[in-house]
Amino acid sequence: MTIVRNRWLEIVTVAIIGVSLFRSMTVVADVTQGDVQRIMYVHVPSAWLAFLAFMVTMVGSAAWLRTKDQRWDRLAASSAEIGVVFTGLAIVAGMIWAKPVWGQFWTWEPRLVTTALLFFIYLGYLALRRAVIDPVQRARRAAIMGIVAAVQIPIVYYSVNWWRSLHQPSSARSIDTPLRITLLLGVVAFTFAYAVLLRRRLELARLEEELDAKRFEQSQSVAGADITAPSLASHPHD
Amino acid sequence: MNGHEIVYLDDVGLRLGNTIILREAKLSLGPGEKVGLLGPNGSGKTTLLRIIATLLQPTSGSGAVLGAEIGTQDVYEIRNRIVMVGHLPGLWPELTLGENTELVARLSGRSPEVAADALAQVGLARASERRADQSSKGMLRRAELARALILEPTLLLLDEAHAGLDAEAIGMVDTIANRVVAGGGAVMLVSHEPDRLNVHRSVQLVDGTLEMVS
Amino acid sequence: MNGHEIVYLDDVGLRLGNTIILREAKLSLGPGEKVGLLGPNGSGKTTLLRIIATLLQPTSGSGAVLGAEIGTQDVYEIRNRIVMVGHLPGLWPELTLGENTELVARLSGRSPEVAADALAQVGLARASERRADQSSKGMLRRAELARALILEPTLLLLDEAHAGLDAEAIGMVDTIANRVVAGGGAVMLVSHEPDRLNVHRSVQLVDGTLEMVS
Amino acid sequence: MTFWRQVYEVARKDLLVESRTAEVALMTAPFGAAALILIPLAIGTDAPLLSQLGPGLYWIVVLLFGMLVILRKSAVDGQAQRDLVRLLGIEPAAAFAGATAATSALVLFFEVALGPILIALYNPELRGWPWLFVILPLVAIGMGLLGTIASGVTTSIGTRTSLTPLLIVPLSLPLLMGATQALEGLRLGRGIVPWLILLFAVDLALAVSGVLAARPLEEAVT
Amino acid sequence: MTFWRQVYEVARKDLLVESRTAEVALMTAPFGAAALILIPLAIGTDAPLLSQLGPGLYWIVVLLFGMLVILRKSAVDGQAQRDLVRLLGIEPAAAFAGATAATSALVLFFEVALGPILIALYNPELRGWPWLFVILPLVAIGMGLLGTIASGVTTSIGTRTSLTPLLIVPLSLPLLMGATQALEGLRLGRGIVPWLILLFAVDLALAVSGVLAARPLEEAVT
Ligand code: HEM
Ligand SMILES: Nc1ncnc2c1ncn2[C@@H]1O[C@H](COP(=O)(O)OP(=O)(O)OP(=O)(O)O)[C@@H](O)[C@H]1O
Ligand SMILES: Nc1ncnc2c1ncn2[C@@H]1O[C@H](COP(=O)(O)OP(=O)(O)OP(=O)(O)O)[C@@H](O)[C@H]1O
Ligand SMILES: [Mg+2]
Ligand SMILES: [Mg+2]
Repeated sequence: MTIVRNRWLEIVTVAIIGVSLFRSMTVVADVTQGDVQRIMYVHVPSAWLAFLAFMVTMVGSAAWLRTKDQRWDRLAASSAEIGVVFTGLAIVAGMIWAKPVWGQFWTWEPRLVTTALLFFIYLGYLALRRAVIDPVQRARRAAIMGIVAAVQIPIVYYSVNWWRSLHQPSSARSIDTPLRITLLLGVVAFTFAYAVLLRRRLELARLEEELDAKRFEQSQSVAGADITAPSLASHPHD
Repeated sequence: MNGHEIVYLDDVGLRLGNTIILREAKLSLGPGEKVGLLGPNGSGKTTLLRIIATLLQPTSGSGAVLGAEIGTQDVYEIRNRIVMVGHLPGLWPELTLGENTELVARLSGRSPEVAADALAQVGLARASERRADQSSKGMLRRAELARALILEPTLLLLDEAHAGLDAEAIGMVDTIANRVVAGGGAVMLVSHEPDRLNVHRSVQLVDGTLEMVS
Repeated sequence: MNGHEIVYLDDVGLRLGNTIILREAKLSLGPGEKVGLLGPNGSGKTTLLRIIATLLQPTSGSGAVLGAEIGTQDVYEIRNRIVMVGHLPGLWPELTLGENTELVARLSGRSPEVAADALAQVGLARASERRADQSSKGMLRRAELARALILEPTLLLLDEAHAGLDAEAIGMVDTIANRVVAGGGAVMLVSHEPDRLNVHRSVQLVDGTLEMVS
Repeated sequence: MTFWRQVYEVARKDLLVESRTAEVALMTAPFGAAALILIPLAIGTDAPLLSQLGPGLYWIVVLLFGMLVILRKSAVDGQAQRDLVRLLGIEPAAAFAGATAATSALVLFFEVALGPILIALYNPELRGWPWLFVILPLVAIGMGLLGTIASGVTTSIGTRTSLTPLLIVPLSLPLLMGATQALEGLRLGRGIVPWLILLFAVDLALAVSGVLAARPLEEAVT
Repeated sequence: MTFWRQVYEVARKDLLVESRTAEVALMTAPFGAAALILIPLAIGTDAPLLSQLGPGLYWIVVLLFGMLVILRKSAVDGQAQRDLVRLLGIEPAAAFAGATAATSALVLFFEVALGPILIALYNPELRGWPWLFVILPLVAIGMGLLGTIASGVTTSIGTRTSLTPLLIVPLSLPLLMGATQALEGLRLGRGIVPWLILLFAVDLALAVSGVLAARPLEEAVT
């Protein structure tokens, strides 16, 4: 049922991704870089998505602390997972792009450094989640970390920026209009993809919880009932 | 709830992960009451004690301890009127028994002399220079009881009240509990030996709910 | 020493740092014997048990356990015939109770089925998936007794033998001890409640020496 | 008992336990020193290069090995001790502030102890060194705050020894930037005020987060 | 039970506990990676310099943060667990070998996990890389041996988190020399056999000491 109701979003997403993909492949190649530049249509939207996802994580964290509603925790966690994946994708795409363009996989550009750290910050967030078993405790600790991390991100960002004030201006504004439209289309497509993924992930988390609840109802027993009388004591002098 | 109870739990439930530990536990503990908490292994006695001490929040139900609704910020105001002695010793292993009790006095804003006095009362005056990690189980247990003497709580919670105490020390449990009761407080004692509990009444944890014991 | 004793201590003394814990402790434990070890808090019962288990070397005196002179390399040969259950649980907190008992079986070269069987006998079959750090004190204690069932020791040492066990489980202590005794082994039980010990005789630690209890 | 009295007593307790083990003085500081000695062996012992890299390596060692100060035994209470402190009615914010004060003091000690070793081994330029009296405490406080928050979040997790560093290191970047760039600024005789502001801003943001998170956190850690 | 069966069961136990917490994979390895990212920020990001320093820094990170692998939770048994293992009749040398095997495997994992990050970030020369299949295990085994010995010495000491590193770091010097010089030799196309022999000799010496010290050590740790 839910799947049918959800389908419209997926159809739209697939369509937009298709169009975006087609445009990315067919739009005129960049004058200076040639076809390599097409990586941008994956790279930039991924990076954008990562930020979006982590923002949602922060919102979810704050909302959980206010309401203590586990749904917010699921939102924060799911979004962080997607965010980490897309941060990784942005980094990998960026690195593949960097090799031909800059001659090496990595430079110490502020944006790159921030992205890499972002990756680890949220990897830590997910590791923390995994380390706590009780869902409420997990939600609470993760929420605090989700907020502290988000508050720190601007500081991390600016500190790196100041450090290398020679950063190149983003050329996004100076690129040709057709390319820019394609890029915009990519961003829209990825945002839709995010929505779909998030929805799926949330659905999964909810189903997991439901399954848990069902399993829990079926085998519902109180902790103490699992401890039975020793079979040993019943016949003491065997 | 009539507003005078020291502990009042209404249908308190607790679920940790996938396990139900408590469900619909009801309890009411008035001033001057001394109650035993019984129940088989793993039935949730220790857990219930921590809920009553406001250290663990139940997942369902409501209740109040010393007038503060559990799960609210009010509990911060009344915590210093509760003493709980649990399974594991609440002492810093690197510090001596004397320093440990002094710490309790200091952190609660009392003078260090009170601590030395309490240590003497539990029979550890001459062992006060001994580090906690070089003390025996029973010595640690005694040092913990000293905490109750220093803090003079309104609510005293003792898990496995007599555990590890020798014949001489075991009388202290009653003495300390009676003091609290005499001062209008309440005491809850967990034990596996109901005969050794000198209590007014006992409740028993069965299947996550509390039952009266006749 | 007549060569048949399971435990034999002659004037054993122990000094840790500046403290004398034991001095001239004499003990002899023969096959089929079940002996209680009494003594006030801090008298050295736990320490003596670890010496008997060959885990701690005395600073003076001599003795033998299961034929191996203490302080020599011979003890490595007989250690696997000793089971000791101490104050703290010998379990890995991250592993389940089932995995913990299985580990005991594996590390001692026995088959894992023995472990499952032993766990069932102590009443933990249905809790075998529970992690040790999510188990109650009594559950841990039961899981430790399962060790004695798996290993079938010749020398069984139980510190605070009845601690934390509920009314149902407490009978196990006697059953297990009797099994060891019936197999020609020896058992030593520490307790603060002599009445609950079903032993042939008891010794008491007083001022670092062992005295008979009438 | 007043809030500040509670802060004082908590810090005093932490430092008392620490004084008993002397972990930072006897072990962590020598370990940091050993690291400073080992690094030249791994990356080559070219004198001008070392003099150039010195301050940077110093801060790396302070930050990464300062982790051991945060993870030190005396900062870790078991559940029984935590229950005790909570039932003594210590306000969580006071407990946070007290723990931060103790950790910061120890990190500062660590920084100061490593200083002479850096100077002896790497021979860095020391222009504008009086500024260190501002920079070192700012970094120490930042580490103390970050460490106490991260320790709080990982309390009672078995793997906290590994998890805490992972949480702290990426977030400690502004501290690293502020510290290294301030020293670099001093060396080149440039202004360092923006970097001091950065350090101060980090400390402030962390202090506010920590105090606000104190109650929810103490409820999370059962 | 045979000696090797004991070794296997002890190693299996260590890795089982580790798998439950996944400490090395989820925490220590990311921490090491984060450190590799931070270091250039402190010491400067000059690409040729980094490419030159890269291998040295890699070994420093492996050695110093490999410490966290050694200090990991799953390697630390309390007194009750130690008593249990001793009374199961596990030969101390077998316990030593098992613990070493588990730790070495995890250090190797750590080395391998950090490799790609080093290559990506520092762009080092990779001449003669197949030799890494020899060098990495030799270093991992050395670390495992050293760590298990040092852990043994510091067992049941409250401050082992700080003490163990202090003991290990100076002793790991030959490993560091062997590893960095072997890589340097590869880079310059020179012979690396002497360095491999060094690594092997260190491992052998540590293994022999460890096995010989196993019984006295276990008696010392009460
Ligand atoms: C939050 C993270 C990031 C964002 C928002 C971002 C954004 C962008 C944008 C908008 C462009 C295209 C504009 C331009 O040509 O300058 C770009 C280009 C590029 N990015 Fe990123 N990026 C991020 C992270 C990374 C990372 C981690 C790498 C890894 C190496 C990377 C490598 C590249 C490369 C190689 C280019 C092409 C530069 C050129 O044309 O010279 N980026 N990035
Ligand atoms: N974190 C947890 N997650 C799931 N279950 C838990 C957790 N902690 C404890 N339990 C379970 O809660 C139950 C109650 O434990 P508790 O320690 O309160 O029992 P108890 O009545 O004090 O038992 P004992 O007499 O053995 O001390 C046990 O069955 C235990 O397995
Ligand atoms: N490492 C140590 N250094 C010095 N003294 C120690 C050390 N460990 C224990 N002690 C002392 O040894 C004495 C005996 O301790 P032990 O734990 O054996 O007593 P016990 O008889 O088991 O007491 P309880 O009944 O309280 O369990 C105690 O007084 C204790 O303080
Ligand atoms: Mg209990
Ligand atoms: Mg004892």
